[in-house]
Amino acid sequence: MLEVKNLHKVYDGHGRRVTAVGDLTFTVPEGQFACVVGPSGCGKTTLLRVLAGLLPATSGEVTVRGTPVTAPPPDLAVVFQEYGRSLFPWLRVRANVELPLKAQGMGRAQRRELASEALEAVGLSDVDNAYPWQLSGGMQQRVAIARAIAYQPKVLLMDEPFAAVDAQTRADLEDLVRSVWQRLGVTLLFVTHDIDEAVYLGQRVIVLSASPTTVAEDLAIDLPAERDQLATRSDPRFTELRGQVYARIQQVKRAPAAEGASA
Amino acid sequence: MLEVKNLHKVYDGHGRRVTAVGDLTFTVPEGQFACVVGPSGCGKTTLLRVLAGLLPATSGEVTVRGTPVTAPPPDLAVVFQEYGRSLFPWLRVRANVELPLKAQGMGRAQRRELASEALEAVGLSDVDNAYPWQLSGGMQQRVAIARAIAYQPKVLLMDEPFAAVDAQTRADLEDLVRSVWQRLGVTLLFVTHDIDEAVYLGQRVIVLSASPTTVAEDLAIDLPAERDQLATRSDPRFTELRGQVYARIQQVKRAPAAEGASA
Amino acid sequence: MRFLRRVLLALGLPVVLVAAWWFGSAGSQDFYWPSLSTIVDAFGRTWTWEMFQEQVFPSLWRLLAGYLIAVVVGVALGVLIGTYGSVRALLEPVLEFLRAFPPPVLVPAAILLSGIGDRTKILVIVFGCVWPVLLNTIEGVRGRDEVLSDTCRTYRVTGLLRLRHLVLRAASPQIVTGARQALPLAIILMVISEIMAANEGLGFTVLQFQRGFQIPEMWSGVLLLGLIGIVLSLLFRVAERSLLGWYHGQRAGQREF
Amino acid sequence: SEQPSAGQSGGATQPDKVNAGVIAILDVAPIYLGKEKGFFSKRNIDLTLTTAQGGAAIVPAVLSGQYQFGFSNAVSLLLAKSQNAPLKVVCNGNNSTGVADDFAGLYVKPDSPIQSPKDLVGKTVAANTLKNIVDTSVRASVKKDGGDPSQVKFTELPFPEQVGALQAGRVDAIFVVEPFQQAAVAAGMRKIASSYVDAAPNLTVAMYFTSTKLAGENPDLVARFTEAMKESLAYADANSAEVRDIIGTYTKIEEPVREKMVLPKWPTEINTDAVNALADAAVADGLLKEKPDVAGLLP
Amino acid sequence: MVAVAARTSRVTGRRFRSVTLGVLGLLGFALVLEVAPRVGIVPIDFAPPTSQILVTLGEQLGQPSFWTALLRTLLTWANGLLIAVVAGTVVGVLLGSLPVLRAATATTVEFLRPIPSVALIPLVIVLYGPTVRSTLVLVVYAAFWQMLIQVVHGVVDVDPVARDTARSFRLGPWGTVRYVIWPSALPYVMTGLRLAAAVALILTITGELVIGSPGLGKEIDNAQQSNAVRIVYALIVVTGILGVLINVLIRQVERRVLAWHPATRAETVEGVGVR
Ligand SMILES: Nc1ncnc2c1ncn2[C@@H]1O[C@H](COP(=O)(O)OP(=O)(O)OP(=O)(O)O)[C@@H](O)[C@H]1O
Ligand SMILES: Nc1ncnc2c1ncn2[C@@H]1O[C@H](COP(=O)(O)OP(=O)(O)OP(=O)(O)O)[C@@H](O)[C@H]1O
Ligand SMILES: [Mg+2]
Ligand SMILES: [Mg+2]
Repeated sequence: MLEVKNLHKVYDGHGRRVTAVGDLTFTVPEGQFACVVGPSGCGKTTLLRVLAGLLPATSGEVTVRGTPVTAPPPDLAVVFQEYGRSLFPWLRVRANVELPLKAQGMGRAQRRELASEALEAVGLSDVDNAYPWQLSGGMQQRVAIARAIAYQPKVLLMDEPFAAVDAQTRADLEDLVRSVWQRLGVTLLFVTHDIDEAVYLGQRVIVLSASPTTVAEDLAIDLPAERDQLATRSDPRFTELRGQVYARIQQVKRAPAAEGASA
Repeated sequence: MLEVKNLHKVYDGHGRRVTAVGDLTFTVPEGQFACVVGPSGCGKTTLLRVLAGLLPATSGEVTVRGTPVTAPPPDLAVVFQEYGRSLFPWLRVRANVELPLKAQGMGRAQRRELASEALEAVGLSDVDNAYPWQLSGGMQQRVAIARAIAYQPKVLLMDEPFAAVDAQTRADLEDLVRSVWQRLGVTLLFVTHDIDEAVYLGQRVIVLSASPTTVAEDLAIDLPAERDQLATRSDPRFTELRGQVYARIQQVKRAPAAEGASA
Repeated sequence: MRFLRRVLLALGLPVVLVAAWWFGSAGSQDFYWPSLSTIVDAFGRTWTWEMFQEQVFPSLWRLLAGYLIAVVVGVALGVLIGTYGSVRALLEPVLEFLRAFPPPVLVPAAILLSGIGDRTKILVIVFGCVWPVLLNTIEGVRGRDEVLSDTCRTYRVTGLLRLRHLVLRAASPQIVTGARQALPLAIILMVISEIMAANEGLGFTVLQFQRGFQIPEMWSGVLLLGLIGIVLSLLFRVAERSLLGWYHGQRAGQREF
Repeated sequence: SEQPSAGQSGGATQPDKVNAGVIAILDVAPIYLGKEKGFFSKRNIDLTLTTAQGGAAIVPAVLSGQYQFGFSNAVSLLLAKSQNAPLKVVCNGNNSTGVADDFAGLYVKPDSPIQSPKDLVGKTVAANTLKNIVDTSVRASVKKDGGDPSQVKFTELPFPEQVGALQAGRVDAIFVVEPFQQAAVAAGMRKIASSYVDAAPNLTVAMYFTSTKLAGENPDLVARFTEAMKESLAYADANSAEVRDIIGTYTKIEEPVREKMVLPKWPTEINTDAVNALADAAVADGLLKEKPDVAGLLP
Repeated sequence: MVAVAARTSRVTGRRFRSVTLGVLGLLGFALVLEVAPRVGIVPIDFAPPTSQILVTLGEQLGQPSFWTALLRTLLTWANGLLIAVVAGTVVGVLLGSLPVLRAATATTVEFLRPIPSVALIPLVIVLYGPTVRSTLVLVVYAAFWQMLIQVVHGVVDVDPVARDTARSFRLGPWGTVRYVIWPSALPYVMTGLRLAAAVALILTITGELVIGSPGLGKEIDNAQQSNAVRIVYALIVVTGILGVLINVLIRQVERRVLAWHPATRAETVEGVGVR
């Protein structure tokens, strides 16, 4: 379970003071798949970093599975927006995926199996021996996803994880993430810019306002649990929900809150 | 004008040999807006880097505006897929945008004006004094776009330039790029993963096959020159073209050419 | 072809310089600047196999021991200092204080502490060439990519695994720079460690030549030191290639013309 | 060449600028004293004294003409001569006192089993520089005492470290000169020989030299310098109180030590026999392959 | 306003803490050196305790000759360092950017680097006499290599994407060096500067000591020859203090020019958090 209560975050330094997150409160129950959308620079990444225990909140409370976050909580995985920089350039693809498992003390054979499975799932089983910088952007991003999946986390935070892959691969990965979520029962917070994707994937879409960020809309997605790229997307309810989210975002965009940046 | 003739590119090293581009031939006439789509890892970035004179082709010929490419051609700008790493962390946003202009020997006042305009256009006029690493992913990407626009190139190569921005911003940027293209008459090669975007933006969509890459489809987009996010996207012809591209991609994906990677 | 090119590149300038020296110094009557042919002559006479066994090898042994210890100590201390800001604040002034000590006063101090055996000489070498490794390691550790650190933290890659796969690897380009700086320093300090409290060794021999006004012999010793420098740097490069393969691949690879 | 030849006509013109390289030890007190007393200026020499750590700096400076004169110990000069370095001695430097109470000595720990120099066989002696006047002299002591000088081991240790090393048992004996001799005495070390005295009677320890080039080109200047030097030496030998004072001006030796120090002798003439004896000893000890041309070196 | 004040106080607070720690470190070190001779770990006659050294140092500070010596040493040091840093940087950037040049000079560089200055002393004296010039040559020779290697490695370290960006926007050789290569090599350069500064100081002292050119080194030599142990140590302490001060200075510069670098910004930006 993720609980965010009155989260407030200010960045301050180098002649710049930005209120990245104004006042954010929401709860993601255990095992829920929640999608977060919001304008560029509204504080989604900041939120994820606070949840992951990588960044202290300026004020407010953040709880992951019952414990207040002061350091990265156990069984939590993050797919970073900066996928390229989050891969270890000195480790080959397979070693990158296996490293967190190794840190858990998992045996060699099991590690190999999990890593192979995950790489297979993202369609990269043939590049396990390459270095990350020998891969295309989309491939790097998929390695980062494979690493998170192989880790089998209880909480998974994904920051625009499909931004660099083509439409077809994206669809495949969407289904992959949903199946992983269903299989492992992870609590999933998924940041995306693609409204269709948010509606297609999640049980719930949280729309954030522009900075100083608050929750502009919190929409339950009442589509059936079994989803299909063709069927679900042509479901009238899908179109309706999508329209709702879109309209809300337009609204947020048109009337932006006072800008938080100042020199 | 961009001419690519029998381009072939093999990466070789560190125990890996990959045919990134198999045999690519196409021509983009002066002033055309061409979009390139293709599966992840098919060699789009590689193609752009060869065109930009940053990477030697293994074989084949690449010509930009009449001269064979051996070094970065003049009046050519690139928006890199790794937008984050292509911004100089030691320069503030404005200085990042102004740097190429400064290198051209442009006067201070004119530089300031062009940079301000470009930053305004991408919606970042209030962060010109921040360092790139103080910005969100989407903001960084927009800085990179602003830099390319301010440069007023004759040829513009963009590698998934909107991957990190939200839907609304994306739409705005799409219109921005089209207006810049129309205003300056640049030759534009635009790599994207969003098929709608490709059809909406371009005069032509080049669909690449999976590796070893060839041109799978070369489709003229005969939509009216004046485009509008709502009207154009609801145009039946748009839907039709989109369907064509989509089908072609599906086809390419279903029957992938022999895999070029080997250990 | 490429191999040939590399060999030509590696030897071209030295050949030119040696030729210039040879002809430029031919027939020199200057006491301190003998002709190269005299020096080469002296080299053959001086650096016999026995000489190597008696004087050069013991020195080289100390040199390698001192160098390796310096690298290990420098990296270990550097990781510690680079990781914890307060340790750095605490130790940096003391280290800077020590770092400014010139060898002519350092060697006596070392003698005072640990006598006049091999141990002292190795100590002097360690003390002299630990600094580039240390400083570079500190900066390398401090300057690593935050996203990688964050990745390790979220995936709970901690302890030794983190040290091995994040801290050391991320700092390795700078560590290697430091180690490369330290290598010729080790040779220099080997000589300096033999200025005092010594009665054998390569440095000692060279200095004896100097004091005994055997100038061609002294020059031949300098020549030998330079050659040792070349050999060691070649060995170093082999080690670097395997250690930093990823780095050079990432930096250059096939990205450039 | 056209060196200013002022000296001959009695000093009406510009004095000759002369640089001399010396070591900041008590041995060179006469030249400082002579400069102060005006022995040089009255011979139309404008003397500048510069100290350096040792021969490594002074000899090349003299050979290249940066210094006109230098100060060096006798064995170093013999070594240089044997390598055909173009040097020429111009004047005596300093000598041992010739009696047991010399300005240098061989010391052991008070409780050391070593009673006399011959007990040093198989032992280690610290010398400030190896293969030089110290080991030659110490070997002379051992030989004189009936031991085998080739069985004595030497290790190089700067003077300041020697007493400490001896106390810590890192060496078996040390050979120190003043003022370190006073430190050894103060630390209770036991003197077992005065090796300079053992090497040769009234051993010439060090001398002043110039380059053969200058000696050939400007014999007049050399002659005037030598004269002034001789006057200085004689004066110093006769006025030890003034010597102790002048030492305080160019060294940092503390007053009480300065008062207690044993001073060397400063005869005006070089003890040629002693230099020859040193040369023979150096050959015998293997420092030199063959005896250098001593006569060619000395004036 | 309040926020700015709070930030300033936070920054000064952190600065204050690190200065306090640094002083504590030095005091601890001084304490060890005070106690060690007193309890007999090292012989007190040859390693005087800190208090005695400081007393002697105080006496030295009262002497004008000390100050002239210090000034001369600093002058030689500054000149030598300046030459070495400029030369090392220029050559380093050249070698770093042109792999062919690097390959062609590698052997020569590796041959020259390990030649110790002690071996060079007579040769330098023959050329320049026992003067400050000779010392300067030694200083430059030693400090140059430190700078060179750091700069070369720093230039190689430039991010390939940044380099490509510079190339595609045709920043030109000068622009690339000025705006891309130089800033990204700066962390290496600053380390090089710190290394070179200390080496230059060491060689200045050594050169003065051995050659006899005026300065602190010569005073040390003189004190050594006179068995004035406390003066020797007092002067060494001065050397050490110079080292500390030089480093403080360079760190100050570094904080300014490397404000953007992860290593520096981590200390100043609250954002990076729980490090
Ligand atoms: N390290 C930092 N230092 C200072 N300001 C920062 C930092 N990181 C982010 N910010 C600022 O905080 C705000 C929110 O940034 P954040 O990265 O959370 O946005 P985001 O919602 O992830 O945007 P995007 O969709 O573009 O990635 C932005 O205004 C950004 O400039
Ligand atoms: N520096 C490199 N060294 C080795 N192989 C590389 C390198 N860069 C790319 N490749 C390989 O070349 C192929 C094409 O890569 P490229 O980056 O051009 O793909 P792309 O079409 O841009 O993909 P994406 O849409 O995922 O960015 C991939 O298989 C990749 O692994
Ligand atoms: Mg973000
Ligand atoms: Mg790409």
